[in-house]
Amino acid sequence: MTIHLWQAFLIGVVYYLGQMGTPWVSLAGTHTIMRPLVNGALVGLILGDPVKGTIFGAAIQLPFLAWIGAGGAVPMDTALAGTLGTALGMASNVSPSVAITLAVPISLIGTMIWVLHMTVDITFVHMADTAAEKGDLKRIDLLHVWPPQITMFVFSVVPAMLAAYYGAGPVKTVIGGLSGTPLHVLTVIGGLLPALGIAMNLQAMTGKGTLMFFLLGFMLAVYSKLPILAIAVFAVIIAYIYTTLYLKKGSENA
Amino acid sequence: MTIHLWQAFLIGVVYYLGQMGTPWVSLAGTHTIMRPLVNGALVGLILGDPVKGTIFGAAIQLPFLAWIGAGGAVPMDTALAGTLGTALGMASNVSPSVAITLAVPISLIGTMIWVLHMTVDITFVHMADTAAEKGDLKRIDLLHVWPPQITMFVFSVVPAMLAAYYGAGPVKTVIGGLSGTPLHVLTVIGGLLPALGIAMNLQAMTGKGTLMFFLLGFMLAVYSKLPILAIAVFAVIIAYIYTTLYLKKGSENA
Amino acid sequence: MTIHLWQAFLIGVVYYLGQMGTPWVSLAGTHTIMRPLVNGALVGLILGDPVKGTIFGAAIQLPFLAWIGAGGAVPMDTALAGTLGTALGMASNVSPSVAITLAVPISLIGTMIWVLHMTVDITFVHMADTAAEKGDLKRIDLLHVWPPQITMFVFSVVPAMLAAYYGAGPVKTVIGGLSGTPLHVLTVIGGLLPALGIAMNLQAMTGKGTLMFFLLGFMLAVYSKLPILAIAVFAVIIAYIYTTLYLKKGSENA
Amino acid sequence: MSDKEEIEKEVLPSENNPDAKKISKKEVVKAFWRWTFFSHANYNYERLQATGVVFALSPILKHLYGNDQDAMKEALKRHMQFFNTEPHFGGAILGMTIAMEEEKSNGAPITNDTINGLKTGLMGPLAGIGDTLWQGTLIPILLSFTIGFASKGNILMGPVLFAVLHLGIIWSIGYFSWMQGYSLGKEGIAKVLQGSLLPTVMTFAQCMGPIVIGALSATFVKVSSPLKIQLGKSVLKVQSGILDKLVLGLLPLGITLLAYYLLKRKFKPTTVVLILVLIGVIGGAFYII
Amino acid sequence: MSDKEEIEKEVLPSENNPDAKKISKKEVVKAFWRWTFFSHANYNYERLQATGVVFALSPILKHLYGNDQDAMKEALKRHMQFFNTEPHFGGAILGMTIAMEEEKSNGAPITNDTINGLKTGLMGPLAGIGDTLWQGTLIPILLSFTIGFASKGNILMGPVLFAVLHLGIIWSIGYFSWMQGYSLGKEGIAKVLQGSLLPTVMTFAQCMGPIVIGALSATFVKVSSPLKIQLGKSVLKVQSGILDKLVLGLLPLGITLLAYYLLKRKFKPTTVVLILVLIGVIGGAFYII
Amino acid sequence: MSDKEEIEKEVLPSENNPDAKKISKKEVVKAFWRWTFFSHANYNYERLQATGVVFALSPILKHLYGNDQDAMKEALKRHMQFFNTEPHFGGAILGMTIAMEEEKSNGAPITNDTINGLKTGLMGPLAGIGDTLWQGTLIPILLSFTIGFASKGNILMGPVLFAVLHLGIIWSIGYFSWMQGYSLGKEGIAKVLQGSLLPTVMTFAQCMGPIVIGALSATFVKVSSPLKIQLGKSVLKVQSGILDKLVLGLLPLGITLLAYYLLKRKFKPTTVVLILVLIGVIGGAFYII
Ligand SMILES: OC[C@H]1O[C@H](O)[C@@H](O)[C@@H](O)[C@@H]1O
Ligand SMILES: OC[C@H]1O[C@H](O)[C@@H](O)[C@@H](O)[C@@H]1O
Ligand SMILES: OC[C@H]1O[C@H](O)[C@@H](O)[C@@H](O)[C@@H]1O
Repeated sequence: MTIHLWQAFLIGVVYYLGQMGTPWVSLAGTHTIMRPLVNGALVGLILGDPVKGTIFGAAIQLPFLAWIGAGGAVPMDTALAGTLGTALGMASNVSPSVAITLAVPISLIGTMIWVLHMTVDITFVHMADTAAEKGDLKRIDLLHVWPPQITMFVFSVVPAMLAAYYGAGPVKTVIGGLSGTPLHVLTVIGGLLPALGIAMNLQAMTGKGTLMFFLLGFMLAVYSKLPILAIAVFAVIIAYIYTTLYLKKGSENA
Repeated sequence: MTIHLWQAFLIGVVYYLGQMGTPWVSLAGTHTIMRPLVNGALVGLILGDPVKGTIFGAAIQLPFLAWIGAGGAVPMDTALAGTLGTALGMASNVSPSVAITLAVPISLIGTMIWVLHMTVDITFVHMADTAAEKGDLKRIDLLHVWPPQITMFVFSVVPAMLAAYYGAGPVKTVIGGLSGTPLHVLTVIGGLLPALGIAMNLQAMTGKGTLMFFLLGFMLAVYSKLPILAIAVFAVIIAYIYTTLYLKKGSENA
Repeated sequence: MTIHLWQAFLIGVVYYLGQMGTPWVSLAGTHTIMRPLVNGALVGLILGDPVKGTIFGAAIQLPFLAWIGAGGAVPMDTALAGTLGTALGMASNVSPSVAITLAVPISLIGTMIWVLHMTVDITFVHMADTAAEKGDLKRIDLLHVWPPQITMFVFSVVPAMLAAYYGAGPVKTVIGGLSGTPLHVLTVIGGLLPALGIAMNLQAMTGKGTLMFFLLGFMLAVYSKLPILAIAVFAVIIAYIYTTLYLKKGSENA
Repeated sequence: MSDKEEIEKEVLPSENNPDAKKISKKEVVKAFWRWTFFSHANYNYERLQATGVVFALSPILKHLYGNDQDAMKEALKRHMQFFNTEPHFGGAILGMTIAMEEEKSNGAPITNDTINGLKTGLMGPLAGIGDTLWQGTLIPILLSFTIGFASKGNILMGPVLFAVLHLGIIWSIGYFSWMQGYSLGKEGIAKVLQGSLLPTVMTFAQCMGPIVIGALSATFVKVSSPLKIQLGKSVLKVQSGILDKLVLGLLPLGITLLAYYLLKRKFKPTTVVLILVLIGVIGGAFYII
Repeated sequence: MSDKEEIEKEVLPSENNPDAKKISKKEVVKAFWRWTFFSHANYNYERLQATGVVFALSPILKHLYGNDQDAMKEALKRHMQFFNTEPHFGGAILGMTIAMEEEKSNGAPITNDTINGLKTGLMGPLAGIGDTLWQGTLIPILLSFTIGFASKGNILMGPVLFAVLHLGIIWSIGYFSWMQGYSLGKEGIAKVLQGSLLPTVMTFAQCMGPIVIGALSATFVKVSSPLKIQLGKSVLKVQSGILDKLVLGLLPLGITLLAYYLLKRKFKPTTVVLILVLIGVIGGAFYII
Repeated sequence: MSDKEEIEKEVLPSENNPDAKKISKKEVVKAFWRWTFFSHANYNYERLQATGVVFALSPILKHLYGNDQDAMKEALKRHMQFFNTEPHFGGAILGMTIAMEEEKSNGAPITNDTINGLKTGLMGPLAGIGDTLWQGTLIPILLSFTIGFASKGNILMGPVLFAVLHLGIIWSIGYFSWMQGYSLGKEGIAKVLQGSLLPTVMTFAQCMGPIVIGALSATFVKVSSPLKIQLGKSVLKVQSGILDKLVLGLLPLGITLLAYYLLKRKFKPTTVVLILVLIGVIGGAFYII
């Protein structure tokens, strides 16, 4: 099966819509399309076999089940993994499990696109600052949407479209060249980047004892191996008791 | 072996004495006689073979080892299970393990007697209210003991005596009719009723944060799987620290 | 191989240097020499084969890996175990694992020397009290070092030297006489003595809630089975929260 | 008489006043046994142990208010309120109550509210603590210790030993707790009135009580779901595959909180029983739970 | 007019003042949807969702400060600050912000600092709590529920059901949170100004937030060491033999604290990315991590 | 001279007073080494490290009180009190003590009680913390790291490396702690006197100390019961079948609390040793423990 240019372009658009931040489908929407489970089906639709796409998507979703993007950190690019993984897998007619081996390295390479756009967007904030000085609300509204989205569109559609169009061959060559140490390094980086996301969120916490409470949550999770919801319940209890005691007026009777 | 009427009556009396609230043996006494381990032996004595009764009682005790009746909730009627289980088991000369299969459904049916008397007794409280209005202490003393105990005696002795006298046949018929979904429903109800007991006790706690501390105890028990005594020790520690901090006068130096 | 008198004397000196409190090598130094890993090598050196001594020392170290001497409590005398165990083992040419069976009972007997010197030293404190009354700093300096160290030297060198010189035979006789109940009793005592050390340290804690916090640490360790460093991290978190709340000024707004 | 003396006299009237009514130890013990045997004689869903309290305190109340009909009426109303606790550990509350009634009848400034506060503040926590230690711990240990003998037909080391140990231990605890409560009440009444002792005891109990009752309820309320969902060819068990992964014990917790919520919303306990039964019938019949 | 009345009027100007500017529910909802769709349109390493906030509040700000250029400039600067939260749960913050802006524009004594304090005090904790419940809990559950169908090629019960449930649930939460924030802000603004509500909410969130974020990071940051040390003939694995025995998760914890420390020391996030990449390249190439 | 100046001068006399006695860094270091080597030279059951403290501070005391015999006597009595801590981490206490003695000798309003409070308030907690980190963590790690080499006869990577690492690490910690204590004492003395620093440090240490010592004791005290009870044909093991089901570690905990209780009741440590030995002999001979 060959992928036509217009199909490749549409696959690129799906990838763009799965980029966290795309306004077209809302943040929750990008979090939907970003999942291989969903974008696999969409790619399948584009290639004329949505059922097959769904099956590929479900398979590629597996290694990313616990994926979290917090604090603007994207450990792996699941949208690229899902779209390209499905497209190339279906095109070269391999089994879904082979597609997974392709998708994981792709997801690691994809994080570069994210880092790039997060950096470029800084420019538009500075432009918005100037507008704010002048009280020009309308201009901020424009700056917030158009320049970053055009950038993002280009950053996303071009590489995804090219890869889908030229197909599994070149992609495999790239991935093959990476195998061994380079891939290990990429994996390591993918594991490290979320630290920035956590740190961004932590740093935004101005309360007393933030680090201690963070440490408490970390240690509880690591040693108790409880599901995260159970820890959240404990956190509610601890926070309740802490708040009661912290805001308690000194007792008259003690 | 046949059970004579006077024996059946005495078995009914044993059941009555194992009803939580019987004043003759004190609350702790009913909690003693209520256990199949004990009432099995008494029934054995009545039927002329206390050793055999003890063996039946010990067997029937097994599924009720962790039985707790808190806040006036009785998840299963262990007194009826023990007395009837032993009596019918011995009469029909089956093995103790067969008696268990009889005893468990009996215990579920028995809870109805408990719920009934807890409801009827409300009447006597209202009568006591009227006496209180008049400052008539003596009358309250009488009302507290005689009407509820006579009621209870009738509610307990009659069904237990009849079942013991007419024997395993009819009882089995009843239980047989229950097997399948009805028994499942009874089991489910037996598992739900204790929620009222807990809720009664909880609701009687007027302190701050009751629900949070309750949740803490529940979560600790459920996730740590510690023995309850260990959790009680942790509860002492937590309560100590909480009390210290809660009643602490504001420090001068902080 | 026979052990010469001068060798036996030197072995006694190594034992003396491994006594907690010897000033020659500092407290940390005695904690170094006290370990069979180290004193085994030194005894080997004295006997002309440091490599063999090291191997014996490493073997004898094994049962004492988790040895702790806190609050002046010495559960087992590892210095005597290591020096005599290595010396007798090398002299009678047995395998290191046989030496271990010798070393453990020796370590239990050795604790008596420790208890003895801790008791005798009390005399010198009382003498120092008299000097303090007179403001005689110099005399305290002298009393602090010479009398206790001479005592300790005698208490340590004499028995170790004799045992090393007369060799495995008599030592084995003594140990043989102890086997069975006496050895069990010695083991039990070795397990009990650390309670004094803990109690000494606990008793020196004057803060509020000492016992509760102690109990908390104990229960956490016993039930969570976490490594002690993890518990220390939790202790830091708890202490931080407790301190914050304890020293908090009553809130104005609560 | 100086101001200070007057205040002291007011605080503990029975100590300085030769005419004060004095409850003898014998009376306190008598009340204890009345409570031990009759606490649950008229147990009911509306006010639980209320008449049990009046019955137990009856000789005390007669002594103190026997010839003051108004005070008696007030006292009866005071103790006809909802009351429920674990009777052996919770006996301490009634011991303290006796001490407070004694002082009150001699004119100490103890209000209805103080006594009610004491009773309602401690009954719940002591129910939780008492049930945990007694029904949740002591009895299972005694049972598992004696049941081995009994299953071999040994009457003496089986049922008899169980009965003796159980009654011996729990009555001792009850007696100790009751008398301790009384003397704490007597000695501590000045402190109690000044407010330094009671808040400590209450805060402690009101923290510890709910925790242990939470732990108890984890084994006491039993609901789980046998539901299975067919997913293609594989099967998803609702209990182990969903509920347990969210929070363990979600169903028992939910049911307990529902019952609690209903009681708080002033539903009668009998209505709550009915609702629980209904849930059981419907949920059970459809094998949802 | 008495003093007291004056104070009350000052506290909640919009309620007693017929000339006050009133934000309609429609405007609040409009702002909600602008936020829901555009929060991340210009997401960046310097100020993250800052322009997203301005964009979302844009109709509100126009209404309130449209004809007061100075107030508008001030408001824009106020909201061009660093802001980052989980947008659905954290929407409550912006709901409250709208209420505060409304009162401020009508003359209530709400300073820049109060609004900033609210935003920076809650954004972190709600990011932690929101991410935990949404990305860490809801999505994995939905995925594992639908993926079974999808792997059998079932489009409807697979991707479609996932999308519908995900959007349905999370938009509902977002809407509820936003509106709740607004009405809390309106009703509670008197309390907020008197200071009794906000400290409670903040203290709670600032305790709970870091705890859940700590738990999240335990699975989110992934570093371990493949290093092995040859000891004579046996082999010591650095990760399982040393690091795990000290404290589990030492490396992820260390890396996270490093990133945190760098940000605190005013390193730019882009620099921190570079540093993390460098650590990854060096550590990875030598198989230290 | 204004009042305020006078107070300040009083608070930190050595800083503003050209005639003040100054302890040099060299003297502080000298005291450190005297402590490091001689802390336990006369270790005993009555006052443990008391004469060790005097011996270590000896040069300091001579400098400060050398020509004031009365002050010297007082200082000696002050430091002949019971003292026990983990010497390396606990060195911080003596570093602080030196700073306080220095200020006191120059007339600062530091009483005997302040210095004693500091010493007794911190010695226990730092013993617990220090022992945990040093004996409970550092040494076992170093041992398990080097013992592998040693068992192959490798002297250098075995005993030698252990000795070097152990002394290097622990002396460094000791030195750092001591000097840090001293400068904290110097810089913080004003704060200490005003009372804001010391309570924080003390409260923290007095909470953390007992926790870690509790954890330590769980592995440090070893008692269990080999008793077995014949139940019909089956056997009940007292340790695993009863004690462990009640509370894990009941016996070690009980023995430790017994020793603690005896010390609190002013029993001499030597008597406690005897009692423990007796318990061991009786319990061991009858195989109860
Ligand atoms: O962590 C809070 C928030 O940070 C960024 O805005 C994104 O990663 C969101 O997905 C996340 O919820
Ligand atoms: O829960 C407290 C108390 O409630 C009721 O009175 C009974 O169920 C008792 O057995 C129980 O101890
Ligand atoms: O426990 C504190 C301290 O007590 C004694 O001084 C010795 O046992 C030391 O090894 C220990 O560090």
